[in-house]
Amino acid sequence: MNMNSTVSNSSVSIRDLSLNFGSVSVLKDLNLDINDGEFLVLLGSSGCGKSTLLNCIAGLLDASEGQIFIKGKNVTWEEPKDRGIGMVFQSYALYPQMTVEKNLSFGLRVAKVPQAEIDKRVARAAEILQIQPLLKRKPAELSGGQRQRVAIGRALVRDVDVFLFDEPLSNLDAKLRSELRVEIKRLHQSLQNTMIYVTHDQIEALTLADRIAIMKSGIIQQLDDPTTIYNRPRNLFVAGFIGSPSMNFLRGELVKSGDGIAFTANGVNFSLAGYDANEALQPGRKVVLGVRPEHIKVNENAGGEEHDATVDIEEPMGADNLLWLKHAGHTMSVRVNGARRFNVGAKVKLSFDMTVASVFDAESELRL
Amino acid sequence: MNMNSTVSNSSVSIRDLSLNFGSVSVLKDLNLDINDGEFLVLLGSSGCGKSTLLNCIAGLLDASEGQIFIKGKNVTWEEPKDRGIGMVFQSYALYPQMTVEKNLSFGLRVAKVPQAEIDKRVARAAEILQIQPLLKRKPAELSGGQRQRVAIGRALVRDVDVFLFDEPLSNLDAKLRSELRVEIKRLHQSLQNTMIYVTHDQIEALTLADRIAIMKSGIIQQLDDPTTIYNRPRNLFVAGFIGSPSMNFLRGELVKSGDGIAFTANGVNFSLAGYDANEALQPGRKVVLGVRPEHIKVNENAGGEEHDATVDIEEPMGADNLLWLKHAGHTMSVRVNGARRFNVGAKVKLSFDMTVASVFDAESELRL
Amino acid sequence: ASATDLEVTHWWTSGGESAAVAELAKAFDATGNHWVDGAIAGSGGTARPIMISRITGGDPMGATQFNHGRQAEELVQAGLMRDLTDVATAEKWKDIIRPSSLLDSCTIDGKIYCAPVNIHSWQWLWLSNAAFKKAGVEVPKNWDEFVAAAPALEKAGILPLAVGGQPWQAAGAFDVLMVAIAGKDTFNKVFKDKDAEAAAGPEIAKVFKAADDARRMSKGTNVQDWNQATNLVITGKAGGQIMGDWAQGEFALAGQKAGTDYTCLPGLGVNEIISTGGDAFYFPLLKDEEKSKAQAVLAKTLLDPKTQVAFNLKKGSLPVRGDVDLAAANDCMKKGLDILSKGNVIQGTDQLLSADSQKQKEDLFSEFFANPSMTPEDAQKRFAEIIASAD
Amino acid sequence: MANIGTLNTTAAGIDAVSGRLGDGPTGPKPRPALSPRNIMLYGTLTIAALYYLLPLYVMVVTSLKGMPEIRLGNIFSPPMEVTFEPWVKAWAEACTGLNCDGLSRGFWNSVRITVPSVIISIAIASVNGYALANWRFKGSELFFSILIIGAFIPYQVMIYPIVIILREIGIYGTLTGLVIVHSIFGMPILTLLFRNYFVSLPEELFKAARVDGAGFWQIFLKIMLPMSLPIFVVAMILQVTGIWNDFLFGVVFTRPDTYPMTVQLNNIVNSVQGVKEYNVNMAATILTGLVPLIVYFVSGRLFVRGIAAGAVKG
Amino acid sequence: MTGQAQAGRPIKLLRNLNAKIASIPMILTALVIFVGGTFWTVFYSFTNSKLLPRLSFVGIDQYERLWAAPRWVTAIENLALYGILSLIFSLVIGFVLAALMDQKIRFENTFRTIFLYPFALSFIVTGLVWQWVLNPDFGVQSVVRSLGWTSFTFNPLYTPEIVIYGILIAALWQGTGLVMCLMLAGLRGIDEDIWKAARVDGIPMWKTYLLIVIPMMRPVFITTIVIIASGIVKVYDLVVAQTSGGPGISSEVPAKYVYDYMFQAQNLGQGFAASTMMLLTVAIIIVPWAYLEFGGGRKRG
Ligand SMILES: Nc1ncnc2c1ncn2[C@@H]1O[C@H](COP(=O)(O)OP(=O)(O)OP(=O)(O)O)[C@@H](O)[C@H]1O
Ligand SMILES: Nc1ncnc2c1ncn2[C@@H]1O[C@H](COP(=O)(O)OP(=O)(O)OP(=O)(O)O)[C@@H](O)[C@H]1O
Ligand SMILES: [Mg+2]
Ligand SMILES: [Mg+2]
Repeated sequence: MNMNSTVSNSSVSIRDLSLNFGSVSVLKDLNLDINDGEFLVLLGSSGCGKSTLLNCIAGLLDASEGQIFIKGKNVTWEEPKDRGIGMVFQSYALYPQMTVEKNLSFGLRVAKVPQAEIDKRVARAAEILQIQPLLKRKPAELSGGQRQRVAIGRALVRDVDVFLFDEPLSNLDAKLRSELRVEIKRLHQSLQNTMIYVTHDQIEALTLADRIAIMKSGIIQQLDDPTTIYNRPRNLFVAGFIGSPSMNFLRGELVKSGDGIAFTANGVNFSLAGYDANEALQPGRKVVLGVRPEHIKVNENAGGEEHDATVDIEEPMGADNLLWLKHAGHTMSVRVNGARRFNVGAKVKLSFDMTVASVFDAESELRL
Repeated sequence: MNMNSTVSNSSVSIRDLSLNFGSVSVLKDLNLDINDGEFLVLLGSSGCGKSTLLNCIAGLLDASEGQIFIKGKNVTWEEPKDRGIGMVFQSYALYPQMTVEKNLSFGLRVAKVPQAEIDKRVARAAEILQIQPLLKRKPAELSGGQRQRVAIGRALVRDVDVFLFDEPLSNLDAKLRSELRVEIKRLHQSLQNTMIYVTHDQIEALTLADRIAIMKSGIIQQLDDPTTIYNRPRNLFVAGFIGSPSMNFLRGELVKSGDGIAFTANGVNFSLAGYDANEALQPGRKVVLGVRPEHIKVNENAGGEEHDATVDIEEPMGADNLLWLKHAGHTMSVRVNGARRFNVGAKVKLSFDMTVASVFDAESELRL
Repeated sequence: ASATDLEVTHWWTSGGESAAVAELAKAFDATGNHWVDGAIAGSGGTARPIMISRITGGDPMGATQFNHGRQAEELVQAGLMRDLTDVATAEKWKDIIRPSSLLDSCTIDGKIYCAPVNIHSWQWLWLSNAAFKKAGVEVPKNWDEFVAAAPALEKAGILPLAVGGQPWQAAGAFDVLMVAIAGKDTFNKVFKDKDAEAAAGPEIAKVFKAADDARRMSKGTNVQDWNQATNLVITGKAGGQIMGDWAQGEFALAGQKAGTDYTCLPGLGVNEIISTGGDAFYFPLLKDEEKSKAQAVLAKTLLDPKTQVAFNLKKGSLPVRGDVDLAAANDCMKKGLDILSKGNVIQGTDQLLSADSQKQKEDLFSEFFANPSMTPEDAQKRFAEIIASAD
Repeated sequence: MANIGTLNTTAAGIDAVSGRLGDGPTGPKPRPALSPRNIMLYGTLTIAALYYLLPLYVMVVTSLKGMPEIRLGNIFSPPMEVTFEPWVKAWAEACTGLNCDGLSRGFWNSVRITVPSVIISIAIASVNGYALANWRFKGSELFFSILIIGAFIPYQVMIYPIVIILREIGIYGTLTGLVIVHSIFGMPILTLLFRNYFVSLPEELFKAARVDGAGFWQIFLKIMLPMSLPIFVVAMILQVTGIWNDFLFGVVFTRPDTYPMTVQLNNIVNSVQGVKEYNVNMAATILTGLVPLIVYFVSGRLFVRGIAAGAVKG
Repeated sequence: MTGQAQAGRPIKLLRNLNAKIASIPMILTALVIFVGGTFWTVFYSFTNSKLLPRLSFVGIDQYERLWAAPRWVTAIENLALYGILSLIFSLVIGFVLAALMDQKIRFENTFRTIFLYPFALSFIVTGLVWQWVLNPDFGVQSVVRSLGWTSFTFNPLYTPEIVIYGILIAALWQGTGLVMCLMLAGLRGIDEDIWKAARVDGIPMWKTYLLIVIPMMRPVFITTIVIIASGIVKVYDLVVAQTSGGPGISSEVPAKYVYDYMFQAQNLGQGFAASTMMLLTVAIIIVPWAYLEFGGGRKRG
């Protein structure tokens, strides 16, 4: 067999994949290894090439360069049906004139699977997804969530190794989306298949993923587990992309302060005490300091440094309250408990938790 | 003039408004008074009649019954342009063949306003919205956010009393949405116009509104300020609709417990100590207890009652961590700090904050 | 008189016909007026509806061709046509027009509504001398000889009888066969008296038998227009054609000489009787005084002896007045004049039958000629039905 | 958060493996230009294209031959001696009755008929479609349904009543009358197209314009028209071809001095002077079809787009 | 309730006035021409009007005569045969061409132009051209014979049994381009994801077309069928130009019967009766469609 040591322990491996549409290069020299049973989320803003990558894996698009391995087998030139993948689409892509049952079994019937086997598999998928009562209905008679479940079922009956999801929830409303999110998570826990899931919704990514690959213009910016991505973003892009409301960025430089290093911007110093300082933190270096809104405390003296600020706008969101503050020429967002209310214009004192802050090089934009 | 004491102090008043499409009744006997300078948000799920109501106010749909007053004047049969309203649409609805400047001035030119006046007003609107550099461009050359600003500008130049927004942000991506949300809030703070804003996004509603009207099937369920809506929902629908993740509901009944009243479900008792008890809380009454996910503490002994539960699913969302717990036959969602992580299957202890819980009658579904 | 434009519509568009019309136009223009030509191609069947809708639609032309007979009857009854009695009286048409049946066809309730311009007879068999020479048989002298010669022609790769695809040609050929084979009396009994019994009788059965022969002989005619069929005879690709005297114009135009290049057999050489149908001009009632005057001038011009000669020579038809000198006439034309003077004439079916019955007849015969599986007996039965309901 | 370090090694691992390709297929799947699929595909298309092109080829070739060559020959063989005489004859010399000025007269008549008919019928239908799409009133759908059903009524049924109506108004036989007739019979399909197209435009645009104070006509002229190029092109093509190619109305509702080109063509083709001059007929046929062909070739791409926008949504 | 007067409720007729004014041409056409004209024709079909319409009623005589006329029966049979065949072939050819064009081919524009250009030509032109191409003495038959196959016979226009196919060939040539265009637009409207889903499911291309895509294109097919059907009922110019109904009466069609009897035979009553029968045919096709299309759910206000 056509095995290779670098791919043998991965479920899906992508090697130096490039893809161009005409002269436009959409994927650039991409490498990715996805472990067996892993739930990998491809996250990125619209047009960054997520769907393109997924379609390459599925065999729906021809790569311009590079190879794709699934279960150790080089499938670069295989037909989609022979790759052992199942795919779930954003628009469901159910066959509208067939009943749910027919939708589920169509691929099997075409592949001439014996009827008894078809019935068994359909029954099993219907049970897993709890769509037994819907089997005789047509897609038009289903709600959005039910359609999505049938779409998943279509991949399920084919007993595939790898599930591919292309923004499966983005056509649904918020409530349904959070319900189905939980269901997909359960499904993964019980099936333990490899799943590759494309989304541009970071909540989905953070909650579902074992690992997240963050993409921008066809290049993977960071591939890590959600916690790492959230707390230790590799670069400015990832830091700004993940987290809502997004991280506050202050541009400034590093200075010496006492025995340690401090960050200074617009004449205000921030002690970096607690930041996992390393030798890259050199005084004089131009950097960007990133602090997440929930890591700033308002009027809660934590004993450390305090900064004066003024409330500019208050956005109550139920459980939380988002404050937009003016502080030494910056605008900063801070998240506080929903029960705490402030008046616009009120003066407040801020304290920063530098243990979970990030410092980025201003030029390379990489985390230091 | 055709004034009436019941409407004189409101900016917009709606009296007994009904609207049918053929035999389908979309709005039912609706009454609503909006104060001068108020920011009112109409919130409801898709198809509940929000846009229909807004179109009635704008004069784009003829009411089947009832009357509409704007600034005390009965405008039920006026043309849209004579109502003193401006409207901003979800799809921006910019005239594609006109430049931004022409888009802004179209209404004024139609009304034959002198050119000097037009220029002045366009300049002012462009300044407020900071779109001066875009005036010569066509809509196709603008980004989503810029288009939305131009759409607002179109209402701005017409110096109207009432701004109507129909889901102005729902075509934008999450990041831009939160930015523009803040801008609209600023705009309202500086203009102090009456604004009626339709959305199905509760975050928008909670952050922007002075008051929120929650609609369901053409009927206003509750009209109150955001805090009241969030903390004291009038009925089960509102309680479930507002809040993400949504409120946990436990079906059970009230029992006597010691000197107070307790709630019991599946054999487990919850003391209602701290709930603003009133005479409606009678033992034996079938009720639904609603507790928001952030009002349940996990393994943090608050001194009160404790309940045992098991972690079923964990959904890390960055700043927060959402736990789905199994507790005495119920599934319950609990929000904890993002830094706290749990293993699936772990046993935890829950304590409920009943001071901010809600109890609903099981039949009327009204809050007690 | 000041020049008045008068639009004249007609369907004379073939080579010989156009040349003939040009004579009429020339004569009319010579009176100081102006002939505006409104030719509509594609035979009367195409042109008549257009003419009629214009007249009934309130946009009448100055004058229009019709076959005289019953085609314009209702227009006259509806008061849309101009009464020409004044012109006719002044010009003494009653005296000069011959045979008088022509003027009778123009007369409705004692008033004259049309000006006949020529006499056309249908009853001619045109034969190509060259074709028979090639087949090595004598040029036939009558229908029966022609039928007998057919196999020889076929063997030589020549189509014996050319019948164009247009329905009126098949129907016309049948009428010709009827006069030739069943005779004048039977013809009149069937078409004049609408005697359905006679139509179903043995005399007519003989005619259908002959028509069956004609059908066999015409199999393989791949043309539509009558003059294309004539052209087959002219070029020797076909042995013969049953067609009216207007075919002569085509021979003349092709520079062929009667007797040497082609042979004409009136009454199919069996029964020398010819019909006296023909063309006439009708004049719609016009409001414009000037145009009305011009109409009178045109009517007069059409029957002018000089015009009659010039026109009919080109057209290959006979003049409507007996007092003109036709020295220039060719062999065939002389034969026709001869028969005419003997009084061996019948009226044309256009004069005897309504357009409706004519159409039904055309449908029947065009089907009969195209469809070999239709037996003569069936066809005769349907023919009798048409006659029974004819008016 | 103790395991961050270990997780990070996976991230670092990406860089390590890149550059190492496994064996086996790489890059795009080879697709030979002469694959059976391509041969089938392009073969079928080419054969179909030949079927569609053949008559045009025959027309052009025949029109360039002299009569002797036609009589001898094969209709598919290219002309041995190219002659433009048939074209000249068809355009300027062919006779119908006494008029020997070929198609040239009919051409200008057709222009005079087509231009106002196209403009007026499109103007009426676009306004109708707009009213139906955006300004529905009670009964508007009923009238529209009648109109659409009317599109299927054979013309012959209507001709007689229309002759009577035009006569009563007193415009029978005039250009005005013919323009009205063309507008009437063009109305159903054009109205349908325009209505479907305007329905497919965002309704919010219309609402925005109303809020801006624009009325029925202002919205139509200033907002809708500038956005409707594709559908106007479709309507234009349909009408130009339909009216230019019309024979029945041209023959019934005009007089000989205003005959359109198709009637002239029919006259020329059916005025056989001796033998049929096929070359002249073919030249005349091409000349008659030229205007709609040019209109179509110039704007064909928009036609397809407009059809997609206006017809398929039905 | 405020107890306030319904201030200034305008007169209903005047609301939306401009739209009503703008619709006058449509209303007039619909009522006067289409409804009025149709009723007029049906009404006079019960008279024995000859050259001019007149009110002398003869009951259903005209209809009895009509159905007894072999030519009418032939015309109806021809129409049925021509109609069914042209419907089937138009749809099949149009769809197949569209499906081929949808394979991301090169020269798509060229092919589309070639398939569509006959649509710009009139039926008169179409009829003349095909009369010429099918002419046995010059056209296909003679060409094939001259190549050596001397017994080759293909002479539809002068062979009564197959003349209708000769007309069909010309009609398909003229009309399938438009059908292809409609189908192509329909195909392009199908969600990309459906294709992908079918490929992932391993469904062969032809099965995807047959079992998934065609059923999804129902609305396009309906529109197309209605367009083709309306053209079929009206077919007239083509027959006139190509065969004039011949040989004999073997390519007659109802529209020609109507025209011939109204104008040539000067028997309006007969023509009106025939056109009423045509109307009836149209109604049988159209009414169910119109009901589905316009009578059912309203789309939007
Ligand atoms: N068939 C194509 N031809 C040319 N460019 C294409 C094609 N398909 C996609 N692209 C381009 O490739 C880029 C990546 O597209 P892709 O669909 O992968 O984005 P995505 O990340 O899935 O975005 P979204 O979140 O909007 O679905 C885009 O810029 C898009 O314009
Ligand atoms: N023109 C119409 N004809 C018939 N029903 C309509 C029409 N317009 C809207 N409706 C119906 O009225 C109801 C309310 O529609 P509306 O547009 O007001 O909803 P909405 O609350 O704005 O929803 P969304 O959030 O999706 O915009 C819906 O059920 C809709 O189907
Ligand atoms: Mg995508
Ligand atoms: Mg809405």
